Amino acid sequence: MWQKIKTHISESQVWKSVIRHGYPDTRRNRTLVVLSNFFLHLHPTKVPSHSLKLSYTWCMGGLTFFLFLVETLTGVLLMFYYRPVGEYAYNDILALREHVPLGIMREIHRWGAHAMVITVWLHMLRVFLTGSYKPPREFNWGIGVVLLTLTLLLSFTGYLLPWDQLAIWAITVGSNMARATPFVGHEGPGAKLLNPGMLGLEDVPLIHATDDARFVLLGGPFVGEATLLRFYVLHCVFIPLAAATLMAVHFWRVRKDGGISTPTDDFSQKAL
Amino acid sequence: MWQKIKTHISESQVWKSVIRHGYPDTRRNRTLVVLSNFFLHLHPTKVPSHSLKLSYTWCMGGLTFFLFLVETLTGVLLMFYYRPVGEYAYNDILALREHVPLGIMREIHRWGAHAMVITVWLHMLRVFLTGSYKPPREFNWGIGVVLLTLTLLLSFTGYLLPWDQLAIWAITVGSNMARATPFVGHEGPGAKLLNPGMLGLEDVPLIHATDDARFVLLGGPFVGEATLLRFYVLHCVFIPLAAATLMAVHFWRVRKDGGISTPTDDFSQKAL
Amino acid sequence: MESVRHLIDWLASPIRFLPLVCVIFFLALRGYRTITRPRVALAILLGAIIFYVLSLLDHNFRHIVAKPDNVPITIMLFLSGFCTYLALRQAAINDERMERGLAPLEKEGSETIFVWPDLVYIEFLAAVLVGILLTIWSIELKAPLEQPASPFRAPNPSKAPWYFLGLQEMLVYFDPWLAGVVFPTLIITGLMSIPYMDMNPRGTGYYSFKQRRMAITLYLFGFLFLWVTLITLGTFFRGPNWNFFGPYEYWDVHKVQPLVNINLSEIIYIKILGTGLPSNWFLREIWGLLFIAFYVFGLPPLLAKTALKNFAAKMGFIRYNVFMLHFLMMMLLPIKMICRWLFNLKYFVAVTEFFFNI
Amino acid sequence: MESVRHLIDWLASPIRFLPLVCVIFFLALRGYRTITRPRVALAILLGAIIFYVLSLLDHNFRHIVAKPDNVPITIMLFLSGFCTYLALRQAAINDERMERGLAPLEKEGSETIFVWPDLVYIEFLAAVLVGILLTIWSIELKAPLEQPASPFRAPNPSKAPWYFLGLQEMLVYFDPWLAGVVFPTLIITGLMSIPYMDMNPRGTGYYSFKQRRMAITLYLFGFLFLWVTLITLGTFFRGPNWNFFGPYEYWDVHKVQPLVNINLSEIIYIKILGTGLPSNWFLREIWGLLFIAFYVFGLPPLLAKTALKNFAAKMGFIRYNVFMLHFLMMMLLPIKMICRWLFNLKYFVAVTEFFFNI
Repeated sequence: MWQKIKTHISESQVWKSVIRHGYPDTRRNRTLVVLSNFFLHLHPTKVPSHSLKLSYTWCMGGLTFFLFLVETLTGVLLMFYYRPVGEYAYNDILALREHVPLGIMREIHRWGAHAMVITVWLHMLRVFLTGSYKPPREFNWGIGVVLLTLTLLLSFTGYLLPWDQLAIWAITVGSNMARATPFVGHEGPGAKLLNPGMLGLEDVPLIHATDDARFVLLGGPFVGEATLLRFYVLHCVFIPLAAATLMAVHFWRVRKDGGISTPTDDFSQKAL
Repeated sequence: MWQKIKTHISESQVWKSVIRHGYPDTRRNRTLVVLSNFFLHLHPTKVPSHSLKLSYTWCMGGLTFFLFLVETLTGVLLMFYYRPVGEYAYNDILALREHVPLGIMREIHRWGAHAMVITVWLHMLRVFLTGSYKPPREFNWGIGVVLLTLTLLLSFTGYLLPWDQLAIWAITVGSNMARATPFVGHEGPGAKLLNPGMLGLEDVPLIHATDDARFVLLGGPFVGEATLLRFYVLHCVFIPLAAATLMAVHFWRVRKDGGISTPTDDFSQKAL
Repeated sequence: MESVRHLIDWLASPIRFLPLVCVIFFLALRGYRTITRPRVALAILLGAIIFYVLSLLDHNFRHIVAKPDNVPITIMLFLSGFCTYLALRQAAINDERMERGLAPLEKEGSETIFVWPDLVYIEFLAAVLVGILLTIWSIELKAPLEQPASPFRAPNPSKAPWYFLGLQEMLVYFDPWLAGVVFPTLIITGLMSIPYMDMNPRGTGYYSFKQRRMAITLYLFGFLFLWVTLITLGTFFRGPNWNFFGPYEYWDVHKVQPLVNINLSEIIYIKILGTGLPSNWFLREIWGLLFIAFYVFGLPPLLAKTALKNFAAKMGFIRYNVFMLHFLMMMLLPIKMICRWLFNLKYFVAVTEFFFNI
Repeated sequence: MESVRHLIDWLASPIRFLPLVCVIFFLALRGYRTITRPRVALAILLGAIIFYVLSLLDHNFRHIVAKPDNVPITIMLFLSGFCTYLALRQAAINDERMERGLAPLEKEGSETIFVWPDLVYIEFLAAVLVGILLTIWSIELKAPLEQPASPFRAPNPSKAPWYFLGLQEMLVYFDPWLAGVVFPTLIITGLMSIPYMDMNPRGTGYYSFKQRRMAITLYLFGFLFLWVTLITLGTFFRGPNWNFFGPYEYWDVHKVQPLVNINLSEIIYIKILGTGLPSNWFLREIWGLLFIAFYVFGLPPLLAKTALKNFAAKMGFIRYNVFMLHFLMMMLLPIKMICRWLFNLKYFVAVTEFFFNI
């Protein structure tokens, strides 16, 4: 009876139009399940067995991606309770902690972010130490470096959002350096050179505290309300979009380069 | 000389690690350019020639995707100038129009949204009229229907954000109907049945104006500030994320099902 | 001139406009080979443009049509018509070819070509073109921005966003739980079930009407008539208090339309039986409930045994009933419209106690 | 006990702590086969844990380490150490195997297996495990929330987010334009250029130290010493006014450290020549500018002709110079540190007029 219902369902047009292979207990179906599923096809259908060993991969790349998903999920939930405006931001975080049933989301989001920074460093360490950046994977390492930078920027922009003393001053310290950007920071070397006065024209500096690199970053001459909105959008949409696009390319290249790196035959001592 | 520099660059390790094929003027390189580029590989390497005819496809699917990208780009830019809070939302839109150099972004975003609704309808019409939903494409048609719904919801949630009379009352009219959802709307049929009084217990209705389907949608008993924030997050992050995921599956399935639909041989009059 | 306007205003009333569109729709499908001949199509297009341009001279017409958010609706009307024409034109050519034993046009050019550069080039061009059009549109037409939101001053009329005006128009005939919740859900599930209902194996990859007459007629009826036409009606012909206004009529807030609609129970108990309404709601609504129960649960098995015998057998039990559910629900709207126009019917079933009105 | 604490506090001062870590780092790499023997590694781990637990008894230590945002740093320290151990352990085994003519361990198990269910299962398990750990962590440790933001009351110390504390620590030795802008840029470009600089074809897909001694040493030096160690220093040992505090020391806001640093120009003109500073800035800074110019532009070609002749020839002109640029810039930090500790050097070049201090 149960078997009959099961067969009836798995033979129906609806089921077959969604899932196009049998139960994955044969070689053929195990291959098809990966090939015919959009999310699983990020993998090849078969991998070398040593790439399953925890001692080889440390799982760090996969965990970084998992944490990115966790951050996305908790982040979207948090957005529903947060307004990126000076008067409300801090109180919204307080309210989140005190009243909202899903208050723990903020903790998961923050510790997940810290964990992601760590896993991305260790993933990079693993890739370096197994020489997995060597040809043909050179460019994908570069994409990885950009992704690392984006991860740090994601964490940095998110740091401001609770709008407490810890947030505002960490960002102030972190962004003060942009003031000293060569040429385009008003306290940077060369900024005074960008002055028509140098060419014998009127002596008016082109770079001020109100139009230098730091001003563009913060949306104002110091960390204020404009910075909060700017960092909010960078944190919630702009950087995640860029990171997600690059991640897709990253995974695609890993796949195209034959999956995880495997030993070539050129490891003998004599070739040294 | 020029030729020499060109060769030197295109033979360098950096160039070769990024682009792995020659100039696409041969059969082999034209195939490789599509296969080795993450964004182009959404296409197969070759397509039937009739799928290029405007009279067959009307370009509507591609244009819908293009408009989605335009909406994403302009939407992110607009977010930098907009605060989803009652006191500021309307003034931010005004300021956007009057002061910000990229003021036209709002127009492109709004008309692009309307255009996307139209192109998605016409894409569906084309797919229907060419019978492109028939096996094995049944499930992908279903995904398309969900994408159509998400497009309408995207437009609907975005409609509220200018926070003017047009916005607030259109959403009020549009969401009033949720009040009448069967069982879970406080003016819906069956709502009164969800009452312990029906079982002889205390006569307390379970569904009120302050906890029914409409309340959940609006974040309050009427279209207010909570609705603004809720629709903002739905519009800017939640629905686009869902739509982008489904779009990826949609394109993937199109590709797996052999690209655009082509005539089978079974079209003779006699088979009628 | 004035009398023509009055005639059009008079024709545009839902009771005349909707049947008219419906008749034109079926005539057009019937004569799809004639009507899609380039000359005929061009004549229709020219007629539409002349009508539109002349109408723009009218102040009231211009006022409604030129509202920024209504501009896309005009564009959609033209594009929907144009795309339907394109499809039917090719269907007509293909049908004729296939009658002569030839393959459809799409089969002719079925050699494969490279995506790079051919397809990529076309995509790029289309994107640039639409990008430019969108930019011009955005420069020429400001996005609307009215007074700041005020929850205490409702504008009259209050309209939903334009793509939902079909649903809002349905509110004239049905209560919100049907028009706003049940019907939208059924539209979505109905659309999703199409591939599993349509068992006709022919017609993939080319335009044809003759081979898929029923499927295409049903779909176009749903899209062009029940969706696009109702949006048009809701946008251009519905003014303050959701009253009807002709395209050249002034939107007078004080226009009063008498409410003369009565329920089925009142028709039966008061008009026919002359006994007055029973106080028990179940007794009162028994006729309407019976009618609806028969319509939803009785009609499908009855038809499966009689008129649709072959169809039901071919479809199988589940397919047939899913199809009938969606089909009957879709037809409920025209049926209710006709009953409203003929008998001033308000509700078949009116159990206001439980918000259960149909 | 008190004297042990004082000893550790004394040792933790940058001038002793950093050279100590550096020496341990190089000794450990040299004896990587010994140090990664399970027993030795376990002993080190136990030692670290005992040190950590005993230190937690100290109030000041606990106060800093238990700050919510500092918890991840402790986790990172343990994880970095553990992962480095894992990698070097396998490198040691592989190196020994390869000396004996065997393939590395990774080659042994290089038959292929199915992604479904083997890999998917592991991924699922890892995700669930980390998900649970993260949830426990989140329940146990509240995310920090201090007083509302006030632009007028700066806390002391004001620290950047923890992962940027290495850069903030660099501010002790360099001006912000170098520590905050130029060096971060060079870190990114340097990392990106690694695959194009490392021409050693061996060592893909397995752990090995012997075959990639230079590459691994440089990378670990950058990551473990210049990045992780400086973050540790910045987090745990830097208190109010960015003064140094030992791990068991109370963070006294009033602690005063005398500023005795002087510029290179002052050393040369005042201490050595005894003539006083020239008023022209170019004349004043000529020695520093010459030194920096030599370091950046003179050293690479000089080395290419002498000590690194073979290396430069193998690398080719562009590769060699890109490598040297990043390498010399990386070494500028330890060089500046040593100069600071030995000569109290503040700046090599101090053209304060143009914010150009090195």
